[in-house]
Amino acid sequence: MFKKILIANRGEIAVRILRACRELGIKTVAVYSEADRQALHVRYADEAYLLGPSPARESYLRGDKIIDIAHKCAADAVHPGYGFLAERADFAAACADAGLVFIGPKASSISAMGDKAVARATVAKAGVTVVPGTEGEGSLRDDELLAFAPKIGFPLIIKAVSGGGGKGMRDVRNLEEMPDLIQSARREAESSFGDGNVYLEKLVEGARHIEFQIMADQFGNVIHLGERECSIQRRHQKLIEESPSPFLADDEPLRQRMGVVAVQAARAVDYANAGTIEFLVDKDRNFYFLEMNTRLQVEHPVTETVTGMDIVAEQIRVAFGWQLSRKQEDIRWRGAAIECRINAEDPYNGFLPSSGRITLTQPPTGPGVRIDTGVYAGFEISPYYDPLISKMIVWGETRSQAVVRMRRALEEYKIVGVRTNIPFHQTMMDTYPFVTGKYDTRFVEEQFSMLDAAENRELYLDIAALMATLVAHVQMEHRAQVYGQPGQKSTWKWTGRRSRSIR
Amino acid sequence: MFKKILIANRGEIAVRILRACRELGIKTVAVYSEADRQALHVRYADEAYLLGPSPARESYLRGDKIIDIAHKCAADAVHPGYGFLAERADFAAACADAGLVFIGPKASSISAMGDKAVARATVAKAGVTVVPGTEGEGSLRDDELLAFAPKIGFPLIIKAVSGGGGKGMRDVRNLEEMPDLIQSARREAESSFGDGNVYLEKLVEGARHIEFQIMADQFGNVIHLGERECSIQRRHQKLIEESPSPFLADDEPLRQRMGVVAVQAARAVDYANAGTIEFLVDKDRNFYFLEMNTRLQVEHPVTETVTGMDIVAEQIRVAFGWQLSRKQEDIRWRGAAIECRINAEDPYNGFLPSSGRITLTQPPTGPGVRIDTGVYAGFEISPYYDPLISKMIVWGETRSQAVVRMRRALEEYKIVGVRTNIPFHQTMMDTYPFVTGKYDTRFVEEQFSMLDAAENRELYLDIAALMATLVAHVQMEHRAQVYGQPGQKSTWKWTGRRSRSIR
Amino acid sequence: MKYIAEVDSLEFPVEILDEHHIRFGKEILEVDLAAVSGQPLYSLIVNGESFEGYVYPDEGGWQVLLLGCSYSVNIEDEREKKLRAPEASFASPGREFTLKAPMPGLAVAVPVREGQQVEKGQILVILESMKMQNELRAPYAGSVARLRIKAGESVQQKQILLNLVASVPTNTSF
Amino acid sequence: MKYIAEVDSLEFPVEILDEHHIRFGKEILEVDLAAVSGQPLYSLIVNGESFEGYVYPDEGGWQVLLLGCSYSVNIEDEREKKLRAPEASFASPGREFTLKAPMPGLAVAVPVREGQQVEKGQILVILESMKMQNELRAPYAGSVARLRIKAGESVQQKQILLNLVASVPTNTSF
Repeated sequence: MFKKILIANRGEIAVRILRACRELGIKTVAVYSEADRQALHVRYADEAYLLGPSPARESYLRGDKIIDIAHKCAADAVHPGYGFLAERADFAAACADAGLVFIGPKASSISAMGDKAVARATVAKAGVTVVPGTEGEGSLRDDELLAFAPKIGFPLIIKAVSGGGGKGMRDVRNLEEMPDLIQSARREAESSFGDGNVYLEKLVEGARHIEFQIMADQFGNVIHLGERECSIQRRHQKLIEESPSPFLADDEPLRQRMGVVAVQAARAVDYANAGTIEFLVDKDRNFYFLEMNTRLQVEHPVTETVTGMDIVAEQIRVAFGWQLSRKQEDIRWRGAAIECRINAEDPYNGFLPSSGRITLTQPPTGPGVRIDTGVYAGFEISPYYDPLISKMIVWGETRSQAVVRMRRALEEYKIVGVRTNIPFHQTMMDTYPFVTGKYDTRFVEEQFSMLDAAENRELYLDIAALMATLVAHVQMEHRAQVYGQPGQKSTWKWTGRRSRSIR
Repeated sequence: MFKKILIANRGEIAVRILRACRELGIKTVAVYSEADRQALHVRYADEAYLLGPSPARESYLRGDKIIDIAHKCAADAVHPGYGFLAERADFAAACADAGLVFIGPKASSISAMGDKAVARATVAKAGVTVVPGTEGEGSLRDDELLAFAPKIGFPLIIKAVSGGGGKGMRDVRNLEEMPDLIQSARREAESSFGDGNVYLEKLVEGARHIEFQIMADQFGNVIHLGERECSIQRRHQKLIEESPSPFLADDEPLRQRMGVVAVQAARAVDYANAGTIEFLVDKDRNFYFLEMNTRLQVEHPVTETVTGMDIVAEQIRVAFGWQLSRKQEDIRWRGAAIECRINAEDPYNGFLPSSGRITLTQPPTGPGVRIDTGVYAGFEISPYYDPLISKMIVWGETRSQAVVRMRRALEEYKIVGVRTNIPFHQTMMDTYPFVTGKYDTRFVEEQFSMLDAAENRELYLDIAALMATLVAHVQMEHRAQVYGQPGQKSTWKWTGRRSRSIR
Repeated sequence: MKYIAEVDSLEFPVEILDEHHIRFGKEILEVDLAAVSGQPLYSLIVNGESFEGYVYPDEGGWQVLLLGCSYSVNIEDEREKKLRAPEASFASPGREFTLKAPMPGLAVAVPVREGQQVEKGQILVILESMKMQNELRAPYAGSVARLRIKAGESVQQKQILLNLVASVPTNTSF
Repeated sequence: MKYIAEVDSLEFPVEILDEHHIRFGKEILEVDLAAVSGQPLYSLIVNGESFEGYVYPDEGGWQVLLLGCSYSVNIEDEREKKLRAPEASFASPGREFTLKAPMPGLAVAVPVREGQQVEKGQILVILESMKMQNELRAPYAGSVARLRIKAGESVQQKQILLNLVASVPTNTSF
C-alpha cells in the first residue's frame, strides 16, 4: 500500500480524505494557502506545507508546486479531492510524469469526459442516449448556435464546454433573448474556466437529476453503487442529495437499466477509479446521459451510507493497483440516506453568501447522523473559496425516518457567527413535494418558497423577544452591579419554577 | 401514538430518548436535579421540571414526584432509561396505577428478573442452563453460604441479589478469605441497593460475557437482535462492547442456539419491550444464563448500528401497543460495531474518577462514527452521578475496519478539563488480544497494561515539551509587550517554513 | 422594569415583575433563565416550556439563534421607546436604506445610476464573491441617493455601496 | 532565550534562536506555531511535521493534550533552572508527598494511622465518589506524616488527606 499521500485540496473533502488515509495507516501530507494556516486539514495531517497566497490560482491550483512538495516529502500518491485540480487532465499527466500516482482516472479518461461535447459524442457512440443538443459539433460561433437552436427546440440551455457547478449556464426560452444570453454565458465561462466555448442542450422539462456512482479498477472491472437523486438544486448548484432516488424507489427495472448504461459509459472511456455518470430523467422515465464527473463527488457520503462501502478508501486501493473489493452482486443497499449541504448563505435574503467568523459550532450527534466538515469555532469563512460549511448526512431505515431524523439534526445544529441555509433545509424537510419525493430540478427556483419557514419563525418570535430581553436585562443588571454603587445587589435572579404550558 | 413522554433520567441516555421522541413527533418532558439545570437533556426537551437536590435519592429516584409531574403536564408515558428507576417494579406498577404507560416490561417481569436468584430459578425451570450457584435458594445466612461454597467449588463469586454494575460483587479464591468478603459484599450491596442479600455463583474461567438483545411486543412476539460481546470489563464495569462477538464470528450454529435460548428466557417471564439476556460462555463454548436486564442497555447502540433498528423508537412503539416492526427473519446484520465508553477517569492513575469542568470538547465526526453524550463545554462532572462522558460507537464493513476507525476517532476526540480513559481505549485498540478478538472478562484486570500507551506517550514527549515551551514563550513575550516598554515590539513571530521530516 | 422588544417589526412589551415573574403582553409568566457557562448560550424555561438559544449582541441589537432560525431583536426600555415613538418606522416614505456589502468581493456590475427610480426587487449591484455572482436588490421602491461604487471595484464587507430613499407610494389604496 | 522543559521527569532544553528556528537538544529545527482563535488550541509545524495540541496552564505548569494523551510540562528558563539545580528531585528519600482528594467524596475507610510505615502501592484512603469506591495508594514506600481525615468524613476536591515522607531505600543496588 502507499506509504504517504499528499492531499491536494482543502476544507471538508481534505479532512475526509485524511481520515480515510489514517484508517488505512497511510501517512498524510496537507498543503495550504495562507488563509488556511489554522485549517482543520493542516492540523489533521502528519505533514503540512504552504502553497502560497489565498487565491486558489496562487495556491490550490498550483499543480507545479504541489508536485514539487510531493517530491520533497517523498509522497507516492496525490489525491485531488473535487474541484481545483481534480478534473485537470494536464495535472493527472504531470503527476504520472513525476512518478506520482494520481488517485483518479487516467489523464486520457479525464480529457475524454472533460470536454462536455466530446464526452457526449463518445458515450453516444457507445450507444448511450444523450440529451439532444450540439454535442460533438466542436466550438461553435454565435451565428452557428443561433442557427442550430430551432432544430433542438426551446426551451434549451446554454452550457459551458468546460463547465461545472452551474457556471456559464443560461436557460433560453426563445430565439430573441438568445444572443444576450450567449454573451453572458461566454463571459462567465471565460472568467470561471478560462474557456468561453459553449454548447446547447435541450431543456428537459420536469426533469430529475439522477446520477450513478461508478467504481472501477485497473483490471477492467466496473461496478456501480446505485443512484443519487440530486434534483434539489438552486442555480444548478446541488443542495440536497439522497439515495435511493424516490423516483426510482418503485421502479427497479429502470434502476437496473440506468446502472447498466452508467457502467457502459464508464467503459467507453476505459475508466478507472471513482466517477459519476449524471443523467436527466424526464417525467415519462426516459433518461439521457448528461455528463460524467471524473472524480470523487461532494455527495459521495449518501452512497457510502446506504452501501456501507468507503468510497475514498476504495479509490486509494484501486489506485494502488488492487482489484475492486466487491463485485456488482455483492453490493447491497440498506435504508435511505439524505445529505444537506450546509452553506454560509442567507436563505431569507436571496441566498446571499455570508462571510465572517464562526464563533461557535455544535454539530448534532446521536443515531444515524454523519457530519463531514472542515470548519470549527474560530474559522473564517473567506471570499476565496466556496461557501460549504459542512455536509450533514442522515440515515434511516426508510426515507420517512431519514426525513424526520434530518429535521431533528437540523434543529440541533448550532452555527453562530455567520448566516447559514439551515432554515432552507428545515423548510424543505417540511415541504409536501419533498416529503413525498415528488420534485424536479426546477422545484427550488420555481415552486419553493421560504414562507413555511417564515411561519415557523413567527411561532417563536415571542420566545426570541423574551429571551433577548431577559439576557439584556441580566447583563444590564450585571453592569449596574459592577460599575454601580459598591455592595448593591441585583434584585434579579432567575430560579426554577414550573407550571402549565404557555401554549 | 403517545402525545407526550416524560423521560425519567439524565445524561446521555435522556438525550438519546429525547431524540427518538423528536423523530417520532412526540412532545418531551425532562426532569432534572439542581445540579442539572443547564444539562443538555433540559435544554433539549419541550418542557422541563425540577425534581429536587442533586443526590439521586432526592431527585432522579423520586418516583412519586416524577409521577406527579407527569400528571400535571399531561404526559401519557414515562421512559425510565437505564439505572435509577428503570428496574424498579414498584415504580413500573405505580406508573400503571397512575394511568401512565411505563415504557418497559410489566412490573411482574421486572420482579421476576430483578431478584437474581428468582430469575435464575425461573429460567432454569424453562430449560435454560444457568451458572452453578445458589440460585433459587432464597436469602442465605453467612453460615449457609459458607456451607454451600465447597459444593459449587472455587473460584466463585459472591453477588448481590439486587445487584448490577459490579456493586456488591467479590471474587473468592478459597474458603478462608470468604467470611470477610461476604461481609464487604453485603455492606456494599446494602449501601448501593438497600438490600444486603447475596448469592454465590461459580466463577467461569476464561469466560466471555456475551449478551443478546431481546425485543418483544404485547402480543407475545419475541425476537432477538443478535449478540453483544462485553468481555472488556474492569471491576465488572463494561468498558468496550461490540457486535458481532468475535468469539461467535465463525460459529453461526452457536449464535443461533444462544438466540433461541435468549428468546426462551424472555418468554419465561412473559416479557414485553426491550431487554437483554446476559450469558457467560466458557472456553469450551458452553454457555450459561447469567441474568436479564429488563431495560434499555447502555450499549444498545452497537446493536442499532449493525441491525439498523432504532431500539428506543421500537420500545416506544411496542409500549404504545403496536406490533414489532420486524419479524426474526427480517433482522439482518451488517458489518461490525464497537462502542467505547468514555469515562472521566484517569487510566494512568488506577482509573481514579476525575471530576471538574469540561472546558472544551470536540467530538470526532466523519464516516461511521456516532457519539451519544450528555456533556458539553462548560459541563461539570459532579460526584453525584456516574462518570460516563460519552459513548463513541464506530461501524466498519469488517471488524478490522471498525478497529482502525475507532483508533482514528479516539485520536480526534478532544476533551479538555478532566482526565478521561481515552488513552486506555487507544491502548486497547493496539493490543494484540483485542485486535484479534481473543480476550475474556479477566483480560483488563489480569493481562492488560497501560505500558503500550506509555510507550506511545514517550514517542511524543519531545513534541509536548516543545509545544508547551513555545506557547509559554509566546505568552511571556506577549505579556512583556503588554506590560513592558511601550512601543517595544516582540522579536518573536512564528511563520510558516517547511523542510524534511524531523524523524 | 419595562422593556419593549422588537422582532420582524412586531413589538413585544416585557415587564419584569420579580425574580420569577414577568408580564408579557397581558399574561403573567413564570420564567427561569440559565446561562450555559462560558458561551452566549442560554436555557430558558417559561411556564415549564424549555428553550435553548444563542443570544449575542450584534450591531446595536441582539441576535437570537433559536431552533435553527436567527432573529434580530431590538430592545428598548419603555422610556427610551416613548421618546422615540414619533419617529418614522422602517419602510415609510422618505426612509433611507443603506446598502452595505454583505461580504467582501468584486462589484462586477452596477446597473443603476444616481437619482434613478428603482422598483422593489430591482438589481442594484452584482457582487462576485465565493465564486458566485450575487445580486443585491432593492428592498422597496425608491430612488438611488448616493452611489458610492463603480463596476470593477473591490469592496470590503459592510462597505456602504449606495443609499436608497423610499418612494411615496403612488397607488395607495384608501 | 533558553528554556528547559520537563515532562515525565525527562528534560528537554529548548533554545529560541530566531522567529523561525530553535535549537532542540543538538538539532536546529524550523518551527511554525499558530494559535487557533479563541481557544487554547495550537497548530505546530516542526520541519514540516504537523501537530495539534491543547496547551493550557495548570497548577504552575502546562498541560498538553496531544493525540489523545495528556502531558504535564514544567518550563523554566535556564537561569532559574541553574539556581534550582542542586535541589532534590521528586522521589528521593525524605521527600514529602501530599495526598490530595482527586475528587469530592466520602472517605469510607482510612486503613493507616499516623506514623505508620507503608509500602509502595499500599492503600491509604478509600474514597467513595461517582458511585464507586476508589483506592488511593502510596506512590512510594514511606511513613504517614500528617493524617488529616477520618473514615466517614466528606472531603472536597484537592483537600489534603495526608502527607507521606519517603523512606530511605533499604535495598539499594550498587
